[in-house]
Amino acid sequence: MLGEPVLKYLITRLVQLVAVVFVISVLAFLLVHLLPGDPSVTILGPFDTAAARAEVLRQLGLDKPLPLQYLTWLGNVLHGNLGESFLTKESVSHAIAQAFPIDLELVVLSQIIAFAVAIPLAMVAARRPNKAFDRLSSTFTFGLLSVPAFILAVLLVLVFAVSIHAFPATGWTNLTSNLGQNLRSAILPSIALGAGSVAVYFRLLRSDLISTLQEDYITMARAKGLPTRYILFRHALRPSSFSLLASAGINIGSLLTGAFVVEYLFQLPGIGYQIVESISSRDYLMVQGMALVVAVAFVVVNFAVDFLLVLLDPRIRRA
Amino acid sequence: MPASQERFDRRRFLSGGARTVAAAALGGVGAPLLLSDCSSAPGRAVATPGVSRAAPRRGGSVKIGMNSEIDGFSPFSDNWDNTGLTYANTVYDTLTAIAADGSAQPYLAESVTPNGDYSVWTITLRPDVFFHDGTPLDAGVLVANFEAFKASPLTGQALAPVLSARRTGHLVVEMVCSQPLVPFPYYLSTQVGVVVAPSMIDPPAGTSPKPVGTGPFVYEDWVPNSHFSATRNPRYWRPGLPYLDSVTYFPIADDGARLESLQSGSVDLMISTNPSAVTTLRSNPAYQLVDTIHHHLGEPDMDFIMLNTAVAPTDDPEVRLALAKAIDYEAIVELFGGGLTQPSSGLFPPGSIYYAPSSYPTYDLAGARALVDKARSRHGGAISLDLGTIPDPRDVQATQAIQSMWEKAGFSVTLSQTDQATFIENALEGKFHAYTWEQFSAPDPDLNYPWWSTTTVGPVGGISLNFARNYDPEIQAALEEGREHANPATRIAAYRRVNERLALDLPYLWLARTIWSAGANDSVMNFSNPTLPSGQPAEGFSGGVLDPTPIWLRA
Amino acid sequence: MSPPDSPASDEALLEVKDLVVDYRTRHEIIRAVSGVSFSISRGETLGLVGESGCGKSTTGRSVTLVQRPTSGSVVFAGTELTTLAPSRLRQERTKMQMVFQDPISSLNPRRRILDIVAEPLNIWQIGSPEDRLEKAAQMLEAVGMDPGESGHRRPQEFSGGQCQRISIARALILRPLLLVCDEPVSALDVSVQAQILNLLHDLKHEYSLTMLFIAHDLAVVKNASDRVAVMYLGRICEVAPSELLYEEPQHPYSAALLASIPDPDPRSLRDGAPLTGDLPSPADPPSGCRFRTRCPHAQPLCEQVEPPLEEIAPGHLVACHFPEATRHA
Amino acid sequence: MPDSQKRLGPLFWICLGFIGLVVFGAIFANVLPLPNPDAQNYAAVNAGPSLHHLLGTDDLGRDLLSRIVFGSRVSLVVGFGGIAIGLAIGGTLGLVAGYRSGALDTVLNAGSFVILAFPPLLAIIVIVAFWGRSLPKLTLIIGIASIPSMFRVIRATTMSYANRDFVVAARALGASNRRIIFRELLPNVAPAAISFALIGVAIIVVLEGSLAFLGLSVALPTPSWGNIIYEGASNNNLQTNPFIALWPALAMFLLLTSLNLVGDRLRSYFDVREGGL
Amino acid sequence: MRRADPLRFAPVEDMADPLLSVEDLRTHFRTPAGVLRAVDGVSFSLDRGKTLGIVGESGSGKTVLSRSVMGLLSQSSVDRSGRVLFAGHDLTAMGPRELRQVWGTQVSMIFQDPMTALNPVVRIGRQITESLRIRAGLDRAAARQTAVALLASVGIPSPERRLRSYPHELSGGMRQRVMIAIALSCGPKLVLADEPTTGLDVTIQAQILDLLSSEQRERSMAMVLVTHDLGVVAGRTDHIAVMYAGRIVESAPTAVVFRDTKMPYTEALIRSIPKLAAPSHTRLLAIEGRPPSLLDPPEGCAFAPRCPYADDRCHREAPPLREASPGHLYACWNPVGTPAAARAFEANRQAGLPAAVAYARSGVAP
Repeated sequence: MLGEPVLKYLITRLVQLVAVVFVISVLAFLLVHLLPGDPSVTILGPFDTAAARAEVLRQLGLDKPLPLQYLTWLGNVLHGNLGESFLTKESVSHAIAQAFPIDLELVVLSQIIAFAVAIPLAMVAARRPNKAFDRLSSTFTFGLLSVPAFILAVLLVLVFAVSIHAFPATGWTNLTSNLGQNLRSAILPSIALGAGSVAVYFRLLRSDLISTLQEDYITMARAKGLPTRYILFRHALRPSSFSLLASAGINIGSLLTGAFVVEYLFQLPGIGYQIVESISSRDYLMVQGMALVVAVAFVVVNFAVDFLLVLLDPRIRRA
Repeated sequence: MPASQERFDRRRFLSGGARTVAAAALGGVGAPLLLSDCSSAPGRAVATPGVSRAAPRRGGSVKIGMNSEIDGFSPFSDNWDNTGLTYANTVYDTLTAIAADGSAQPYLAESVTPNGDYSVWTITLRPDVFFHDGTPLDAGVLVANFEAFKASPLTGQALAPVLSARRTGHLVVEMVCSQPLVPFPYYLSTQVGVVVAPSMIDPPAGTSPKPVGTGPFVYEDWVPNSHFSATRNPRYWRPGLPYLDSVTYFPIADDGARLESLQSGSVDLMISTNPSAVTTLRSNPAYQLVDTIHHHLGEPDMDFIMLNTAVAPTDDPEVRLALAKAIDYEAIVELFGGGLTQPSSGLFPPGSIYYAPSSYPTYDLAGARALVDKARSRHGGAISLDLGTIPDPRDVQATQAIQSMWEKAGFSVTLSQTDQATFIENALEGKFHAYTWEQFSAPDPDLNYPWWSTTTVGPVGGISLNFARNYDPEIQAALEEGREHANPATRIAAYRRVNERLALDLPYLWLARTIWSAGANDSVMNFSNPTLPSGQPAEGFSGGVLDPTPIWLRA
Repeated sequence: MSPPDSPASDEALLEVKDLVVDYRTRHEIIRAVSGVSFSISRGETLGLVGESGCGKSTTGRSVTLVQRPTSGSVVFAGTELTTLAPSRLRQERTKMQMVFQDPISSLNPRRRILDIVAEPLNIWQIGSPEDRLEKAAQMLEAVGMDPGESGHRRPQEFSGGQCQRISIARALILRPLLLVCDEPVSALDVSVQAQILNLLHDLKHEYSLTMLFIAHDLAVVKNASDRVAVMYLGRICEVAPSELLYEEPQHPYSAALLASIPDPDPRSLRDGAPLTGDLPSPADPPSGCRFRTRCPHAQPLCEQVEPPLEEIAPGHLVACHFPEATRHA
Repeated sequence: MPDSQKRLGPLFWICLGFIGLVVFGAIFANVLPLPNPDAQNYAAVNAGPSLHHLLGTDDLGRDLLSRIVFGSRVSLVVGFGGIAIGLAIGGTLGLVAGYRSGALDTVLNAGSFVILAFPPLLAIIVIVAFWGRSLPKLTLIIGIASIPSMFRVIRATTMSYANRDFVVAARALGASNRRIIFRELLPNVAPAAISFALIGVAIIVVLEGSLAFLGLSVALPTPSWGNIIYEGASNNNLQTNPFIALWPALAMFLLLTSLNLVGDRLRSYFDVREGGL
Repeated sequence: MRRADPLRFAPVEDMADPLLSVEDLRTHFRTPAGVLRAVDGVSFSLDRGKTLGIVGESGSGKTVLSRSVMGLLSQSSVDRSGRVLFAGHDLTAMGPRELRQVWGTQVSMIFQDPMTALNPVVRIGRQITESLRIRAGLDRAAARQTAVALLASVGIPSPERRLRSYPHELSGGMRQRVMIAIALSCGPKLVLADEPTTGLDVTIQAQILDLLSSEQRERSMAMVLVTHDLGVVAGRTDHIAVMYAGRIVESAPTAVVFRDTKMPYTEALIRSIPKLAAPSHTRLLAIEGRPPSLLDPPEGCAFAPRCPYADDRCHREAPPLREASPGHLYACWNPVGTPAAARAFEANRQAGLPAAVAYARSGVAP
């Protein structure tokens, strides 16, 4: 179904994206090493002495020059070895394997929720722009944007966990161990995480829909005698969703680490939480590994979005 | 000195400093009533929370919300805070434990006895104790454990006064100290008193050792920042114990979230240092609450401002005095302690055997202003200093209040927030004026020796375990005396002297003692009622450390 | 053979040779113009006609080097443009201006029309700012707009015809020698189209312009041009003086184009079958004669050999193996 | 003058009035008859709204109205300043990349991708660790962080204009690239950019609150809407005194809604395409 | 919501004439700048199987007229009055649900620009079959079969394959064919074609117009052909209505319009087109000025400001539609070729009126 040119285009994109990941790994490495202090401080705590510190650094291989450390790390990464945490001795890839599914599910769920709110609102609002419903939804979504995640999270917990015991206040159940529990533990954080996206998505989709609805092909569809709902869903939504999708793709990066606040308040051991913890304890390999994962996830998601756009917008395949 | 330093967690971060293990008073001295130790909710005076006289029920599983996460289960290479020690109580045993009267009593050890001058200690192990992997516990294992502690850069420092361990029998080990070490049994109730299986002592590089101990529960699963779960050890050496089938801990860094987790049923039991937990749960009959407001065994955790005595302007004793006088301690306790406790004038709370009134200054704004005016000329005009903290909302709020108080006295104060690692490093290297700090919880004052000793003062820029860099030979002398003299009266006098000197030197401005609380729903029984193998009661909940062994679930 | 009212001389103002323009899309190269040569004498109007996609607009843009040709030469007033340094080229370009098809899109919607017309003077810093506005006002008047009433308004307040007048004014304010009109009237209503054609005609004389007039409407091209070149799929297939082309089209494509024109007079229904089928893709043109796939007279030879553009009568060039004349003969 | 027949409506003026009020408060906070925002009164902690304290006090007994008015300074400076930086740098790069395309565009695009894919917390923590946390620095950091998204929006909008005939015409007239970018493209791209920037201001004002959560916002006790809300949401304050968080959140919401409405109205007011039928 | 009762339409052969009758249709837009009278009292009728050409410049209201006839203008800012009787049913009285029963199956529409009127992200196949399935109730296979047949009938090669194409993969001519196929899919009795060939090349334009004619004949459909190009309607309509400023200013059988032009505007339209037969550089007859603003139309005849034959009365008083011969209506005080027109022209020329001067320059005289 996809021609060779499209494949070529996608491959070019992929190469670009891999380059992006590489640059990010270098930057992450440099930045985390730039931070004052080093892991010996958290490992030794107050029992820090110069000799003990040197010994710890030697054990961790941090006494070597930076480029050498980076190359060693990169070599290991290419062999699939992300190293291990300085503190917990846990392998970084294992930590990521534990943490990442949480983010994945949170991000996916939060985006589903954001879409589920933004899309219907935008569709109704766009039919009569600047009328009461449009104004109301616009105000509502801005209201969501004005409530920072850290306050929304607390409010959600107070209402849905403490008062009516509908959902747990904290904790995470793995998807594989119990689907129902998993969803119960994911739903409040996902709402808190996704609320901010609603305003952005609503605005994007609304304005695109408004211009789409003025297109001739919509008038044409009406002239065919098709029902309004059918026209909205089958004719208007898809061509209006491109910038929405692209923006959702771009959003991933900040969602993955931006989930920190939500993960902290709901005590979900996701990437956002781990990365901040690891930065604070100067757990370099952990930070690098997590940054790499965020970058790879960003790249993969955006690659997927590109692919999706190719599927959704046949014009890209030729242009 | 078995100590462990608190790992990063945003909320409980006042302490960048050290925390020593389970509080207790000196052996044999004073016998405070354990039960009156814990405050109880009004109207429930008869039933003591966390203590149950009913026949325990076997089975069930408890979910416990902890305030922080650990780095790992190795007693040699990981810093344990109260969470680490709680986990240690779950999978390991310590050689001694603190009794309800505050004495250190044999636990995994059958006996711990000194020679005449307390410089050689003989430890005899219990027979027929096995690790979870089936390995028997014997003197060889204990020696290997000791050597691992000594070799570790982390714990080697703490065990500095103990020179060597020698196996003298199948179950007997002799430990030789460099000087008389009277409080040695207390050391064995802390992190360095933990005995782990040989398989953990020399783990292959790059593996996080799974804990194998002799404890009441067997390690099942640990996902950092998510949960740690353990199941009942069927071969536990204490007959009939534990009662629970399994226990799962959830590290929940956020105080509010932890409390909400208890309220929503996500956890059954949780601990906190936030007074709001006390005020919220105290009045609610659906919950049981144990707190340490009136606890006075050993030394409590203190919240204080640590001043750097080695850099200007806080190197000026008059400036420190002015800073101390400028703080409205009543207001601080009211605002941040929830009005639950009293201002402190020193290391020990009233009720402690070490307590004595000190010359620690009281709130005196006029006096502070006068001192500042006087000091200005020496400091070339305005006296400005930085008050640092970590980004914890309670600390941040407290520092804002203190900043406002100090500025009223004529200081010019900036506030800074630093992340955990930098904060500790700055403290170690003396790159601060005033830091909020929480430290000093210990079963015996000697465990705090390195923080106050002159031997650990380093130059600014270099590393100094005496963070405040308070060089006071009188304190040093008193510390040595407390360490070497067995006579309780001598020890009490020595530590009272330490306390008094601190009130004069003012490296620490005491804000209040830290209030630990443990809240549980009404099905969790006996969570503050550990016992010793002899059957006598052990010290209940203190310092944020739980012992899951006696806990059982009501049907 | 130029019409009596054309002051054309034999001296070529513009000489285009073997012009090739490739477009690179994301995954293929499309040869929009594939070896086009022509010349325009001073004062002459050359019409360039063909279906959309035949490369006529690209040719127009390449002549002014707004679009860089892939190869070939463009000699303008004796200067080879394709090898010129950018700064010289910018200078040279002022002597050749363009008028575009879409009158709305060719004017910046956010600027006042007086500024739009004065912009070339601003770019080249000609005269004082007052002079420039004065000149712009004069130019607006010359194209039939009232500068006082409309000079301070923005393009969207004007009709397509008026916008086209504005863009003509802008093009002429630097007094260019050559005006490239890229479909200047195809977006306009017929009545306005007539206005613009008349205007161009008048201005051509007033400013002694040489013109390249690109359009797809043969009647319009004929009206405006002295000579007409018919393009098909990136190549010129016939060049002839306008009258001759209309009277005796030699290339079957020219004939078909003529036959397709709807005549407003219902009484004179034309004979001749209009073309069937579509323009083939320029990315993959047919072998031999490019028109053979739609040609009613195609022979096997047409598939194999590409017919060269040959002069079959004075000033009449055709690229066809079997031009009308030979077929009827 | 844009289409004089279009009207902005009373709501526009109400919203503009509110924005004006906030800006006025921010500029003249010092001379307004407000209590010191940092003055703590332990006798009136967590007081409800009263004549003395119109919006009540916070958990240190500070006047909330005063804190919110003073706090708007930080929020406005960070919000508008950050976006201004993003707009100036990202917008200029976006204009250039959208106009020139080619290798420069590819490089800039990849660069924006790198910034977007980079874990922002890591970057901010490192920068703050090195640099400290003054208001100008915070503004600069946030401004830099907003560059890629500005770049992408402006680039896309520019591309939709870059191939229009009026740009070709300008080239044909011999206009320099710089002139084309700033005289021809910029005025057309500006409305979309401004409309996007207003959303950006909203996002940044909220982001500043999240940074306060991490202790990475301006140094206390300087109030900002973000850190007042954060203080109001922490320490159990939401249950004991919800006003602390409520007022600044309400102010933020009203400001965002007003900015949004003003932006929308202005855009359609200046939108050349919507001029009549 | 009320469910509309199914409307009943007789088979086209049984339908009484006229098929479409528009009576005094007015369509006004309420804009911030005032009321825009896009269609201002238009009446016409069309018999089944016949073709009506509506000719006018852009802004004359012809596109609004066709959409208004169909009832496609649904914005709340549109005021519509008058009646549109289609096969006896008044379309203006119908709600959206009833209208949907008319659209596609009874009346359908062909749009100006197939690039914008076909959904760029939906395959051709679905764009054809959706109305067959939803409106005509065909199942998937039948709809597909019908679509293939339709595409074949509008002259699209390998229609099976084309069903899977997207609009951008087709040439402009092919797209317009697809649009015709869509318009014809449910067998409408009336097609409104709004500038169906404007964006197309001349060669393709001829193909499309021929296709429309043949389809119309085969299906005995009535057709309204809206265009600005008299050339397009000249050979292909039965009747022509010329619109100017929202009104019909002349209406006559096609041949009559060209033979016996009454309205100066019609004359101007005819004569402004360059003729192939005329020599190069022939000066064209251009209508000076621009159409009046529909927001504020002039008091008298709307064309008067541009008309070379206008006199005082024309500026004062709007001329009514008058009948010149059966079926030939015009609205003019000084029709082409009358002495009154000649007098007015002479006066205007001497007064230097641009319109008259332009006529004089291009050698036209009444």
